[in-house]
Amino acid sequence: MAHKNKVFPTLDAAVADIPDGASILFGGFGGAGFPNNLIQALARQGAKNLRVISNNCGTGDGELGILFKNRQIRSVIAAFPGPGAKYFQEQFDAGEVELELVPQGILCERMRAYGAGIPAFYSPVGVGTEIARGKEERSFRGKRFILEEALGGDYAFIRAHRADRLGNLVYRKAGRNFNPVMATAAATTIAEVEEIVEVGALDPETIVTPSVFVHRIVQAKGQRFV
Amino acid sequence: MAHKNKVFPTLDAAVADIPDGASILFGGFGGAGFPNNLIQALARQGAKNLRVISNNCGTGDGELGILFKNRQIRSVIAAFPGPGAKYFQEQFDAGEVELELVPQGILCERMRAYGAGIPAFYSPVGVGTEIARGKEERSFRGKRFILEEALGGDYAFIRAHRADRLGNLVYRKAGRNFNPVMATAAATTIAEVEEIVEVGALDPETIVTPSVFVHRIVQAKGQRFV
Amino acid sequence: MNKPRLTREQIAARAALELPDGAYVNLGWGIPNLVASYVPSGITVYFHSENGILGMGPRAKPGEEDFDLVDAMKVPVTVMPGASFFSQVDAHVMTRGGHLDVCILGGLQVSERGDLANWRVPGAKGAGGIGGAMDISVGAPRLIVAMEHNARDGAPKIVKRCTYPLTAVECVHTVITDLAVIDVAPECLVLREVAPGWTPAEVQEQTGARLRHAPSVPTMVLPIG
Amino acid sequence: MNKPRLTREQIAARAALELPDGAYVNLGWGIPNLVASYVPSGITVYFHSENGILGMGPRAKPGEEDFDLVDAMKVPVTVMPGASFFSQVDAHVMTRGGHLDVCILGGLQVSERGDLANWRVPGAKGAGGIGGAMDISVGAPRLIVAMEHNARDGAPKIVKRCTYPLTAVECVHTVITDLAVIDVAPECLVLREVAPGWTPAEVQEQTGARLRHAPSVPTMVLPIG
Repeated sequence: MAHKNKVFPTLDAAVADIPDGASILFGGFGGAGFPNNLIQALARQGAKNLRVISNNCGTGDGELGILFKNRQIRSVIAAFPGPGAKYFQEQFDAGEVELELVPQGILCERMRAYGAGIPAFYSPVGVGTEIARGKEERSFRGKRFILEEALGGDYAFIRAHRADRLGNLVYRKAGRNFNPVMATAAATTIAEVEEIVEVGALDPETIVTPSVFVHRIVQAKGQRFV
Repeated sequence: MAHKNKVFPTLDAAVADIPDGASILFGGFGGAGFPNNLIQALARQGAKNLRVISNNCGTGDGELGILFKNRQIRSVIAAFPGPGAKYFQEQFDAGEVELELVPQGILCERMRAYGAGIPAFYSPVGVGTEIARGKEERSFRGKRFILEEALGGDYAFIRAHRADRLGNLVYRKAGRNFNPVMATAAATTIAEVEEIVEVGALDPETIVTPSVFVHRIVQAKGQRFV
Repeated sequence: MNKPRLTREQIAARAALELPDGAYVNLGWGIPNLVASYVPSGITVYFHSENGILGMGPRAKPGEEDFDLVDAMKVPVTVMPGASFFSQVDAHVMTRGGHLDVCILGGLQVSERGDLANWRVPGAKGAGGIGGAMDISVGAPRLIVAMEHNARDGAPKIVKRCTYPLTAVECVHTVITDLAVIDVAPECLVLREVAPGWTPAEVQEQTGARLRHAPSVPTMVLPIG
Repeated sequence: MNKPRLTREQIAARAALELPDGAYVNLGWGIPNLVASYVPSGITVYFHSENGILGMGPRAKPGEEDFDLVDAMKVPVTVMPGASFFSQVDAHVMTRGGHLDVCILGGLQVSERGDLANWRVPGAKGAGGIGGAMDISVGAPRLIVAMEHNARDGAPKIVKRCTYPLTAVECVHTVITDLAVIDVAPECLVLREVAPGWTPAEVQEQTGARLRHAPSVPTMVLPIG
């Protein structure tokens, strides 16, 4: 989507307009590729009643932890909340936050479908398990599948290694994880990056997320909150 | 999939076992990224009654043209057979070859679904057109969609720029096109490449098709049949 | 009606004025393909090609062609700084997923509710071919059809209902022809501009569906003569 | 039954013998994760991690960790020559699409028809978590479960029907435990090997489902003591 001047001067400016009740996708897996600086900015900004899509639910105060600690999150869709998700687990046990558990690959696939204009697809994953509850089941060629619907959000918070000023992104090693697909599945994708380079500095062959998927870029060098 | 010694010594050896009646996906678009050398080898090999999936149906004797000329193809699934597909058009007009026309993005998506273990998905493309004939229609959130099924094959013939000896592939510019998705959608993927390099010579960040999707590699330098 | 009409280049030039600064744009075959040459100065747009290019530049100069770098019409092109290459799958994530801003396609017929027919003339010989037009039409947040107002035999191409095989239903937002700029509104077609020398009534006469318009309809301002 | 059983390392070492040369392999949490250390010499396998790595090598040495290069358990690892990085989406195209050769997961229960339960103990506190196990189980052309034969309270983990929440149905091909190697055949479980010192009857006694076997069942050959 067309956005002139995608580069934002500060983290706080990049998240300033996020309203209460927004749905937000958060990249990151296993400590790598988390948009930790954007998360901290959102904690400062204070938006509440957030609906969150993320592989996990924080590690102590780190990653999503601070947003749970601040009680900014109302519901979460996740594959693996995680034993380190202290604040989430407390609020979950107290019935204060809703959780939808989704198999990790289906979490990916539902977001990809959203980004690709596909409303729903049949999945072999979770057939015969509690994941299938309430879902339509159907057979193709003698095998059982369940219907899964696309999943997107108002915003995606992602972390990349480098961006050019148009929003083309490259990632670093396993920091890629959920970030590229989330970039395609939100109305507004906000990328924090280690470094912003001039247009033309990235090799067109090696760009992982083309600029069309990125709407805001903000530089956030080397901070790690794990 | 595990295949030791993926590197084949000749084009002819790489296609030697393809039986009559095989279904084959062929990469390439707009003259770029066609596995022309493998196609020529298949013409020499002579397998017949082939079921073919390809964006187009050849340009004169080039690309798939030679296989139509030799009457090796029984049916084809394509997005744009093309005005230059002389032999195909003759045989189509004479009722000698079957055609299923598929919108280009849905051709991509059906192959991606196959490679991703998804048997079917709902698509907004072709709703209300002749593409929708015979297909289930269904609404999601007030919009109309049709059901599209996954599409794969026994073999994929693809063209890449460079391979390492494990089968990791990189492409060149718009030569990428259908090749990466086809690599995921066939039981046996055969890649012809400009150059084979040692394992470790390709940057892990820039590999487009990981080695797991590639089963045979054959070097075919700089031949172009357009 | 033998009054002069816009040339194909003029249609393209008028269509180019619809592009917002910073837009990601796909151009179809025919007149739309000419639009790239008329992007207003001061405006930057990024051209998408469904074979896996974003940031496509002008055609390659003779002698400088790279046949691995072609557009969807097989023409050797160039890329601009900031371009990227990707697969055909990802190219259509962009089209179908609604990530591009504006797509401009050619047309055989457009109906009053915005249906588009642009891939096949009924009864034509041969297999026909769909290409990427259906994916592009369905996904485009803003779809402009740039075409002649009438077929060679004079038949209107803007019609109540398409009689040609459809590309997509209710997808067209604006039609730009050699006679007019017409917007597809929820309940009707709205005549936004007429070609120089043409009146709304004359344009209506060439059109197979009812056009609504304000009491006064501006004349197109064309960047090229 | 207080006879000695295999150690977790021995289970892993036995499981490693199931890997064909050149295989693409995903290893789950727990005992499966130990398998990487026991790949027989002369055999090359390529380890997949669902966070987007193919060709994962050993854990990083202390002081050489790169926290952008971690496995699915968050442990800093290395990569082998020929490795590639990709997205979590593509990582699961590999799992669910059936492109890996062998996956080895831990288990809480395996049923006689090959159902696997491995993600949640009923009544356990907290939200639980599925992770990638469901996608991996469904897609694996060959799924091996490596686990202890009995739970801590002695209850058999190989059962007629799983009572724990399922990960996937009819997905397990082979179970390797501290007592036995058992294949899931179309109509029954087949006892392929027993641990040193154990008889088929003794293994049956520890098992919650009927095991069939040939008149003589070989004893596991273990590469490590």
